[in-house]
Amino acid sequence: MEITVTLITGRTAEQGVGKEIGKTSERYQRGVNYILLNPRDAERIGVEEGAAVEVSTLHGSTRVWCKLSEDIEAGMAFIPLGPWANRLFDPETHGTGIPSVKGVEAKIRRAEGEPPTLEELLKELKG
Amino acid sequence: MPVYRSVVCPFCGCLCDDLEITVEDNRIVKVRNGCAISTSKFLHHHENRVENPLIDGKPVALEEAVKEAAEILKSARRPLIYGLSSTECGAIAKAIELAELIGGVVDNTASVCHGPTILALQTLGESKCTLGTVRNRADLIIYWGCNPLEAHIRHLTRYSAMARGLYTSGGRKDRYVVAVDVRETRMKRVADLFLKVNPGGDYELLSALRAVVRGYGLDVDEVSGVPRDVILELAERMKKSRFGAIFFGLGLTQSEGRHMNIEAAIGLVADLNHHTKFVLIPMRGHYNVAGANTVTTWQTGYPYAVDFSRGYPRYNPGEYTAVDLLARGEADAALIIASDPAAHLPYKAARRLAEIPTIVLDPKRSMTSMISRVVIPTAAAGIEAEGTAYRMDGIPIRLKKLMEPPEGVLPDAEVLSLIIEEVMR
Amino acid sequence: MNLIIKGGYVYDPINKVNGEKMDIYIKDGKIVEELPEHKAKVIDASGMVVMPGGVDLHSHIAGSKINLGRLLRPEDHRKDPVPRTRVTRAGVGYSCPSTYIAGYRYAQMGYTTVMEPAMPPLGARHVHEELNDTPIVDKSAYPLFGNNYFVLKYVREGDLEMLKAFIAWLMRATRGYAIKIVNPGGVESWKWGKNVDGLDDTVEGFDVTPRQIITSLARANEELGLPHTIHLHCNNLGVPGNYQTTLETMRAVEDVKPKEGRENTLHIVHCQFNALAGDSWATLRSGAPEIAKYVNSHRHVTLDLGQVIFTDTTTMTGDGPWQFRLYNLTGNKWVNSDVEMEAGAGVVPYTFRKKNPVNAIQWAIGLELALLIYDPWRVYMTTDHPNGGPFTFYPKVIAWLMSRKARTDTMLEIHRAAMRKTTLADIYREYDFYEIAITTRAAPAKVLGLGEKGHLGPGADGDVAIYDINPTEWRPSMYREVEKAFSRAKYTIKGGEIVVVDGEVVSTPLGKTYWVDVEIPEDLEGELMKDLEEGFRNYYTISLSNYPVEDAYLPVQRRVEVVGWR
Amino acid sequence: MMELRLKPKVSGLSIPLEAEVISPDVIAGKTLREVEELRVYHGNRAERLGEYFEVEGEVAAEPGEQLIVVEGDVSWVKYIGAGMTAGKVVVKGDAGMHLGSKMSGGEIIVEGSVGDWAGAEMTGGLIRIGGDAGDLLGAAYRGSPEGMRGGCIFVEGSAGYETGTGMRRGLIVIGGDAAPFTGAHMNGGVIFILGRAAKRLGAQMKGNGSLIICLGEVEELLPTFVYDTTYTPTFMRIYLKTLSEKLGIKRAEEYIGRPFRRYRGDRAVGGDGEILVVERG
Amino acid sequence: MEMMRVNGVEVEDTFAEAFRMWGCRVIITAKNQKWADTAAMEMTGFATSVIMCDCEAGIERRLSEDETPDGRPGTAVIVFAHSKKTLIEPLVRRIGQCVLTCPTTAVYNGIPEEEADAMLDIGKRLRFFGDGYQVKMRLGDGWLRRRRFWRIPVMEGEFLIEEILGAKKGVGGGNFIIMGVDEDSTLEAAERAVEAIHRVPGVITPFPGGLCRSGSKVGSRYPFLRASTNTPFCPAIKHTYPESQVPEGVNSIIEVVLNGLDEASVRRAMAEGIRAAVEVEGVKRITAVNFGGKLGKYQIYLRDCLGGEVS
Repeated sequence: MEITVTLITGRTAEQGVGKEIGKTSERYQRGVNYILLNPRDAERIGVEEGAAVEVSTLHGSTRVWCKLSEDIEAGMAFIPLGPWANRLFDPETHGTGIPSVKGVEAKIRRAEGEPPTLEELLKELKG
Repeated sequence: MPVYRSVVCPFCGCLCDDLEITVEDNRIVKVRNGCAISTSKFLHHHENRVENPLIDGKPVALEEAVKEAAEILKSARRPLIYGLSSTECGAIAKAIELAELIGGVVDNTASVCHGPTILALQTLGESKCTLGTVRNRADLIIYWGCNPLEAHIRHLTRYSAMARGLYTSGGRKDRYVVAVDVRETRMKRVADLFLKVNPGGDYELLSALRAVVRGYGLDVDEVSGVPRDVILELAERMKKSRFGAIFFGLGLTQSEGRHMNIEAAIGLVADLNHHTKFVLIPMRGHYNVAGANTVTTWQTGYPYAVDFSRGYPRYNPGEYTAVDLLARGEADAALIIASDPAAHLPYKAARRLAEIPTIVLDPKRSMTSMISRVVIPTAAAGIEAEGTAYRMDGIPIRLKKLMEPPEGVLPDAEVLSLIIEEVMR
Repeated sequence: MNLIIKGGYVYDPINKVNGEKMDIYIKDGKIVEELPEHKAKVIDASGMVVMPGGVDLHSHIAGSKINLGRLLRPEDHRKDPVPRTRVTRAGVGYSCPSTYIAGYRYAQMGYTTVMEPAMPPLGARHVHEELNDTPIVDKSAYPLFGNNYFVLKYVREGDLEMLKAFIAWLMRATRGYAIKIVNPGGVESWKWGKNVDGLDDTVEGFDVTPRQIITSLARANEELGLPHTIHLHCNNLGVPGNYQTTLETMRAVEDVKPKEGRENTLHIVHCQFNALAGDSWATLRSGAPEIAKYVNSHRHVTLDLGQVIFTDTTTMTGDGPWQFRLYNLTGNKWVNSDVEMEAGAGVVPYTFRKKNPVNAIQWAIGLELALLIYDPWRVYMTTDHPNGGPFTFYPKVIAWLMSRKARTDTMLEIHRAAMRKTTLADIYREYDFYEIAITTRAAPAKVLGLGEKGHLGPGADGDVAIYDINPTEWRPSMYREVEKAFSRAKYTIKGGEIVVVDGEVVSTPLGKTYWVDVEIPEDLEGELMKDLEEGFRNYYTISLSNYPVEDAYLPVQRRVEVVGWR
Repeated sequence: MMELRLKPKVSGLSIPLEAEVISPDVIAGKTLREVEELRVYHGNRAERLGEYFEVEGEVAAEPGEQLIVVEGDVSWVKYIGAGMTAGKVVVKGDAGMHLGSKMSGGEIIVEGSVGDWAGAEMTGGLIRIGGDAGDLLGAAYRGSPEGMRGGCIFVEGSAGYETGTGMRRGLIVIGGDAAPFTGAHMNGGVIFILGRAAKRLGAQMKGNGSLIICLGEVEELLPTFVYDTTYTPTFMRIYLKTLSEKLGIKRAEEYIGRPFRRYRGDRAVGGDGEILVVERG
Repeated sequence: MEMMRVNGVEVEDTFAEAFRMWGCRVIITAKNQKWADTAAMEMTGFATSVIMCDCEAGIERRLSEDETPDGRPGTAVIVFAHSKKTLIEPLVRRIGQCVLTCPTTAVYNGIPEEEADAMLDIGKRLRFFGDGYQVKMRLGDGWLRRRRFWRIPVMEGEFLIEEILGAKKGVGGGNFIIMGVDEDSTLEAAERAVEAIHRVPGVITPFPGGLCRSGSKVGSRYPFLRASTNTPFCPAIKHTYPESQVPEGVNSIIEVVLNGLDEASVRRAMAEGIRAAVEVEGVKRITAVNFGGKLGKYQIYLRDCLGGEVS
């Protein structure tokens, strides 16, 4: 089962706190490697709080942990800015220098494995 | 045990300057008045540090790292210097000088946050004020596409919704507060009116408000999910306020429409000035991203995305901006200062940083430092080094030096000076 | 390095030298009586004009306002890119030049001292940072007082002593040089979207009038004995009929007693914008003759021109309500920026067009002021850069002042309103080199109280401009030659160092920043600090202790000590 | 016309070449040797045109007589024909950014697609693009209130964001689809869209005869555009005939006599520009 | 008076005295020919002679769909007046009242800029009928020949008019006189002449059906009348009028008057007209009106028109 949502990114205070401890800190990683879903959406794809989900857009995909909250309405999802989220976005800036990172259409489903660790992301980035 | 008062917080664009920091044995042990992020920044500033200059991950002497960096930059045809929003102005000035010297491109992180704000300003201008003017006068405050509770934590109490001032001695109760966002954030609890706008629908909503403020009717039932009556009422409230302020954030700049969203907001505010006093203030993220734009502007005429390849400054976001240069595979070397693009830029751009020789100046380890050819640790500005930073509203404030940096670690500006010397040699 | 400038025609009005052929000696950066030739580099200036380095007392070159102008106008920069050279930095020019380019271009015209005339105190660091990136020239900045909360408070309370103390404190806190007043009361009212319409209107939220603000500040200024008078941008700028406000303003300070040793108590800035007669844009005419008549018979007023140049430029002033008006008149882009408790600013791009009757009249008014006021010691050439036009057009203004033919030739190209609604066509006066030296260096230096500037007598700073034009052969019909010569100095010498040769910058020393330091009596200071602490805590957004500008921002400074209380 | 041929020696440079010298104004009157020596910029290095192109053919005395044929894909070359006043440039492939920017006369034909800012701030002349155009086609450079002030751009394919931003005069014809914000800030000038028009069409357009004509589908109009009527304006016949006869867009004639829905706006700026949308079915 | 003979008809060797006039060609198109003609006829009504009209106007010819700018049927009208200045007002009034008001019409310039001696701001003045809602339409700025139009909202739809219309220094008052034995033959000859004249581009015949039966002469015995019928040519008084010029055997005379955008067209049109007229049985003589060369700038000799051809 797969759902399509509108994906929003942004900063959170927790991400800020973690970032200031350090990018390699666990608190930072925990602060950015999740997606916020409405419980009803989670139900539709059969995932619970803490499950791993696969998020994909036209431009790429990533795996993150799932967090549930009524703060986010069904049909939308929030993912904090960071190295997990950045794989989802189109680098095309349309003459502005800024890629579109808010309001992107994304598909979400239960993931096979766990989300990658920061080390794994790094390894992949280095190629 | 030295206690520093009126310390400036080098985290976000608020640049709160009332912190009290206690330093013991060259270690910060106590932070008063800081928000959660600020406290984390001060208390953990010594963690996850880059301990040594590195080349390909191996520790080297500073001179060697500087030499390697200069060599990389000198031989590059399209070097990119990027970051600069979390360091002090002296470093920014040096980065520009270096870019000019090597015929490179200098860009700062504004290009992926409030770059659109600047593009819009360059088309229409802006009506703004310093935060104190909002504190003292605003009886209507609108937060649009921004969430100070997460990103500018003390903004509400120090400068805006809750702050008491000259004509607002009642603080929060003297004001009407509106929040506009695509999802119900915690700001809903702060605001008198919360408008949920459809994602990507801000431009339409702002345009509609603008038309209504101009006295036109609205012949649709709703705009971007907001009912017509609500729009008419908000427009009326804006016109009737004595001093109105709109704060906006990345919810406008990074979503569909980008700079055009900001143009719509600027236009709305300009029109409102025919009825009352109204201002618009961007919520700048990094503590000195405003400084990066300010310094770059006075030195080159342009705020970001400045290309020196022809010997004189040229400006064109979308062409000389970091994301574009990297994603198109143009940049053939990069110098990243106080920023972590590998973690935040779209993957394709981040990937390019790993492919080319990249140099990083940062106090702390980051995704970028871990994929870079050369890493040079620097002193943390505002903690281990002083300098100027510009608040989100353009007010310059002096960052304090509270303690010595680790042995042999220099401030960004000094490392850049060394690289400049080496390049000129 | 020691220098001897040999054989030039020297114009040094302060020392009453009028075109005499003589040698100038510079040792360790200062002018000296004489020097042995073998110990100095000799510059052959024969057949050329030698003057003290130019002094501009009003040019927006640094700080948040001009930087907003720069930020606003990439299209302006694209017209004038400036590449890097071996000794100079790259940048952009035209109406909002980048800091480095501003410094170079002033030096290229033989100017060595430039004053930034509008510093919002809260943005003082910004001004100084930019001034530090403005090479070659010496400089200073005037903090804005006319709409400052504390000023309004003390004026309302009639407490001149506290006002003086506050002035002294703010000068030191901002490292400022003179009291700048912009649309007194109007900018404060603009924070509610309003303005004041004259000297006796009440300032919104304060029970004071512009008249009270101006006279109190003038009185305080003279009692403190600051080197410059108050530097006033009058109310009603840009409003047809405003010459009456200007005259009233001049009259308002008639009975202010000047500081010992000078006669003047008021400097009116860019007077052209405040010398409009008529009651609408349609009936606009020049009010310059009335203003000149008054100035000619009253010693207490000085003014500068704010000469209009026909070009695309960027207007910027601390006068927010005026800029809003201009925005509505033009439909061009508009920046407004209010500074809490203190000031405000606005920026609007503007093109002065030859065929626009209003612009043509404005152009003529500036020149009328310069030509109808007999005493060149009291009227100074400026364009209010970049408001009337970029400072790089100064040589053009010099040509207009020196040549009636230059004026007539321009008048024939522009809207005939310049001839019909002003007296310019009837004016035959032409400045000579001596008068040019007065209006562009000697007089501004004098009114600023800069004893070491504007002349070539022993003890003066070694700031010299040498222009390749022979004054004995020059005739007013050759105005293009004079324009050319003043555009690119043959040599500019700054503090004894050759910085420009043949119009090209060869060296870029960092000039010094002047600021005024007045010691405040202890008890008064204590009382003031109490007030300030309360005001800052309740109304400002930065701590009082983080407010004063640190020494780090003045790498080369010149403190001008003033004894304010005897 | 005298034909000068430029054959690319390299392909797909990652760092683009800046070659505003590929213009009849620069090339006319020079010898082949001198043409080879013309300065181009590769990153921060100034180099010879001859290093990147084989130069052959004939050089004309006057720009108006000069034809330059670029034989191959040069999507890595910026500023081709920028500022040209006369003559003709043909690119037999793709071209890079700023093609024909600020040109005032002559003709550029690109058989392939072009990068961003093609025809930016042009004042005259004709640009034909066989493929797609990037963003900001015929637009104003940042900060400038004036985009295209004359001339004609015809893109057979689609055009990107902010096409015709700040347009004052001239004609842009998009054979394919138009991206969002096409015709933003228009204050004069005409844009034809034959394919699908994305949203935010004509955002903040003022009056002065600004006109956007949609012959294809329209995604969504801004709420600040007001529908007036559906009618068959006579003037449309003239435009459609012009498209057919002068630009060879024969299918334009199919729309002669068809009714159009007329919208005026953008009310957000008090504008009275027009969007005319062909009535479907 | 010398005589020539054309097709056996006497042609006096005299000249038509014509004047410098400014002419402006207006192309009116409409949904169909009917409405183009209707507008054209309205517009050219009461425009026979500047003696008492504000201009002289006539329909030049019909235009087919492929001849008009908008591909609709059209009618070309030419309006003449004494000067550039006096031409503007009649054009504005007539287009404003007769074309703008007429359903489906549009107005285009009929004399391209390079052929015109002046361009008149007609559309530019008529645009005010749009009361601020008129729209400027620019075509071809910077790449084709620049043309500008105004689109004026009207109740029926939209009126389109070109901003400027070309005017030329033309010739007014070209004429010839047909003298026949009776009314029938004279009228028929005149009709045929007019038909022939209309085959020549750039020429109109401003009088009813192209014909002026009254003729005219300068002045009259009444001080309030500037002109009167051409009494010397009135057969009804041929023996009682002292200086009658009506030849024997002639009982009906009609003058054909034509204006043209240039002298050559007038000349050619006169020749075509005369040739057509002399084909008709009963035509006795052809002559032309002149004032001894005192009034007009142009003296168009019939001999020259006919190429000196005498048979």
